[in-house]
Amino acid sequence: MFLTMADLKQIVEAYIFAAETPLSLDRLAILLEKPRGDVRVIVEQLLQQYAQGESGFYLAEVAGGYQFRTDAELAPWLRKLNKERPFRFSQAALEALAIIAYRQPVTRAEIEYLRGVDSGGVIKSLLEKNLLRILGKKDIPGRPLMYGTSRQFLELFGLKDLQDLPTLKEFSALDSDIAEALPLEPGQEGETNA
Amino acid sequence: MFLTMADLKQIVEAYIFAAETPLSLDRLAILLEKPRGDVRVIVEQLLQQYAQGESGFYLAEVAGGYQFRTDAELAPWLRKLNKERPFRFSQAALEALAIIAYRQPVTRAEIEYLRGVDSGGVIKSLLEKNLLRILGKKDIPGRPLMYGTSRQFLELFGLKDLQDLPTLKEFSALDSDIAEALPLEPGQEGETNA
Amino acid sequence: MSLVVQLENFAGPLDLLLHLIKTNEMDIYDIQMVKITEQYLSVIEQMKQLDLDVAGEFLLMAATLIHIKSRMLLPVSEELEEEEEEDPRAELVRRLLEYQRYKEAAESLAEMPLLDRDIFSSQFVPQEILNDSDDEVTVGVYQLADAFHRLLKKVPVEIFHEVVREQLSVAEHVQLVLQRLTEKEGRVLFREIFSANPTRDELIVTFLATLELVKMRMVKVEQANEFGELWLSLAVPMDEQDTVIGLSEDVFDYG
Repeated sequence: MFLTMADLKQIVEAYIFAAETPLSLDRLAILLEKPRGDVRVIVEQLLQQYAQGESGFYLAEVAGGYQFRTDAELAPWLRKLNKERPFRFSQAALEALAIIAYRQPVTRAEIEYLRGVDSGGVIKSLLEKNLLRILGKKDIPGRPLMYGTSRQFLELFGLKDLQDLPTLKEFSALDSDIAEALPLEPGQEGETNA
Repeated sequence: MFLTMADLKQIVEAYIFAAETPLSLDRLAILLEKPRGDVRVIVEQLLQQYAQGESGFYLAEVAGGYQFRTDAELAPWLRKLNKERPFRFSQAALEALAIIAYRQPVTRAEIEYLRGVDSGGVIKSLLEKNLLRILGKKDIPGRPLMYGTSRQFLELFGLKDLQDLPTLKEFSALDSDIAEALPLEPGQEGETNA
Repeated sequence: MSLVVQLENFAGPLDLLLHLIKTNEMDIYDIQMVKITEQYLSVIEQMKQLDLDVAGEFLLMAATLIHIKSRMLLPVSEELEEEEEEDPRAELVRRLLEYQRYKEAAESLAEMPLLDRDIFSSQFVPQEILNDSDDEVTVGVYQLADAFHRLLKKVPVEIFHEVVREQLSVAEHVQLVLQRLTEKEGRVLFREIFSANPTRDELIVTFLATLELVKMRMVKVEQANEFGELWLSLAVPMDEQDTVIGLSEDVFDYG
């Protein structure tokens, strides 16, 4: 069967529309049995087309793929649809998530050192929500588990990739002598009597 | 807030797109807080717009409401979306895989003892997905096959080796309610440093 | 300044400390330890019923603050000998700054539009891809471990590991603190009641034990002047201590 560009575009659009999760170029190339470069051209066209549109949704680049999503500014209206209970995050969960997102791979001890509180429960609930991934074990005594964020985390927050995270504020005002005096040593909280 | 027709059209489009089920004119009128007649005009416009489009999906009138759907003729393509979703397992497959990963080498009878149900089918499908390896035959009457996990299993889960699997100790440390320790050791027995 | 602060409004001791520093309009690089420690202690004192799980970290921080405060009160000359000793507050400052950074990052995460709350993807699932995939779940290492864990809980397991949990008891530490006081003839510096290299749990439990003793009026806390060291002294004659020695754990509310 010979497929015109118009046909291909239509199929790509349908795939992206029907897929449950964002589709990557690689995945689209496999589905279409076409070179990745051809697929990229089509996707670029679609991106442009929806960027200028007055449509209620647009083609978003998320989690390394593409997905149609509603515009953020329509949120006040769409909330009225009262969909399945959305994620609700406690401050504790958001803090742990932020630390993991920015410092991955990171161990539980490191998270707890930074937060100053036990974080096992929070990590567990983030794992259960599929927002974290276990990235293996750290090569230090005790071989603790290392955590990172998952693809679902990117999807949930609408991020293209981890570079897409808002830039973390630097505390550049830090006195250089204090900064030097303070190597960050996670996991050694009992040091206060040193 | 004053809404232009373009605004309203955008909101209607987003509502129909985001709703789980087809939206009726009545429902849309309530959501928009506009007379049903006004909503009808907007929906008519959208119907026309998508009817002439070359898009991969269209606005369908179904079950007394409206819903965006993919074109029926694209069905053969869309079916391919089902295949190759590597990270998705049925509960049964997940259980069997978990037992094999943690208890290898393990026989079918042992898997079935832990699961309490026949597991021949699941084991077969895991073998077909190349996630398992046959590790030989157990030296007991009947000489049953012993299963373990494969290279692909490690790749799929992003593990360096089996030691990277969390032990039960680490696992339940996340949740102090289940502090009682059960042996959960990948590979060799008796390795938990309790 | 009177503080009406609820511990549960804070994600942890660092959060509470940041709050106190902000309300006092203090420079984070120049924390006034005496004032902050006093306010911090008065906040945790307001918590009549300390849930040990929640409060453990808050108490640990209290002990840390007191420790830093006392280190700052030591005569400077003594310190200078071992080359330029760093500011005792340095580690705390560093931790506060790091924590503040992630607290802000958490706040900006909270403001981002969320899928299925503010933003939606298409909910239409074509017939073609519905079929048998309904009961499938997305799986990672965690789900794998979780599945095995659940199975083990259902099935009678032959081997149980014996669990030796190191339980630090407050009652035991009450006695240890008393013992230390007795050894030192009834009077000891607050920072000396801790063992040489205390673990985090030890620090908390020792601190709790001291609070208990103060509450039971067994021990007095004294400070010669505003900038002086904290001293603990026995408030009862040594031969009356027996009444405490026999106390069992459940006398204390820490479960």
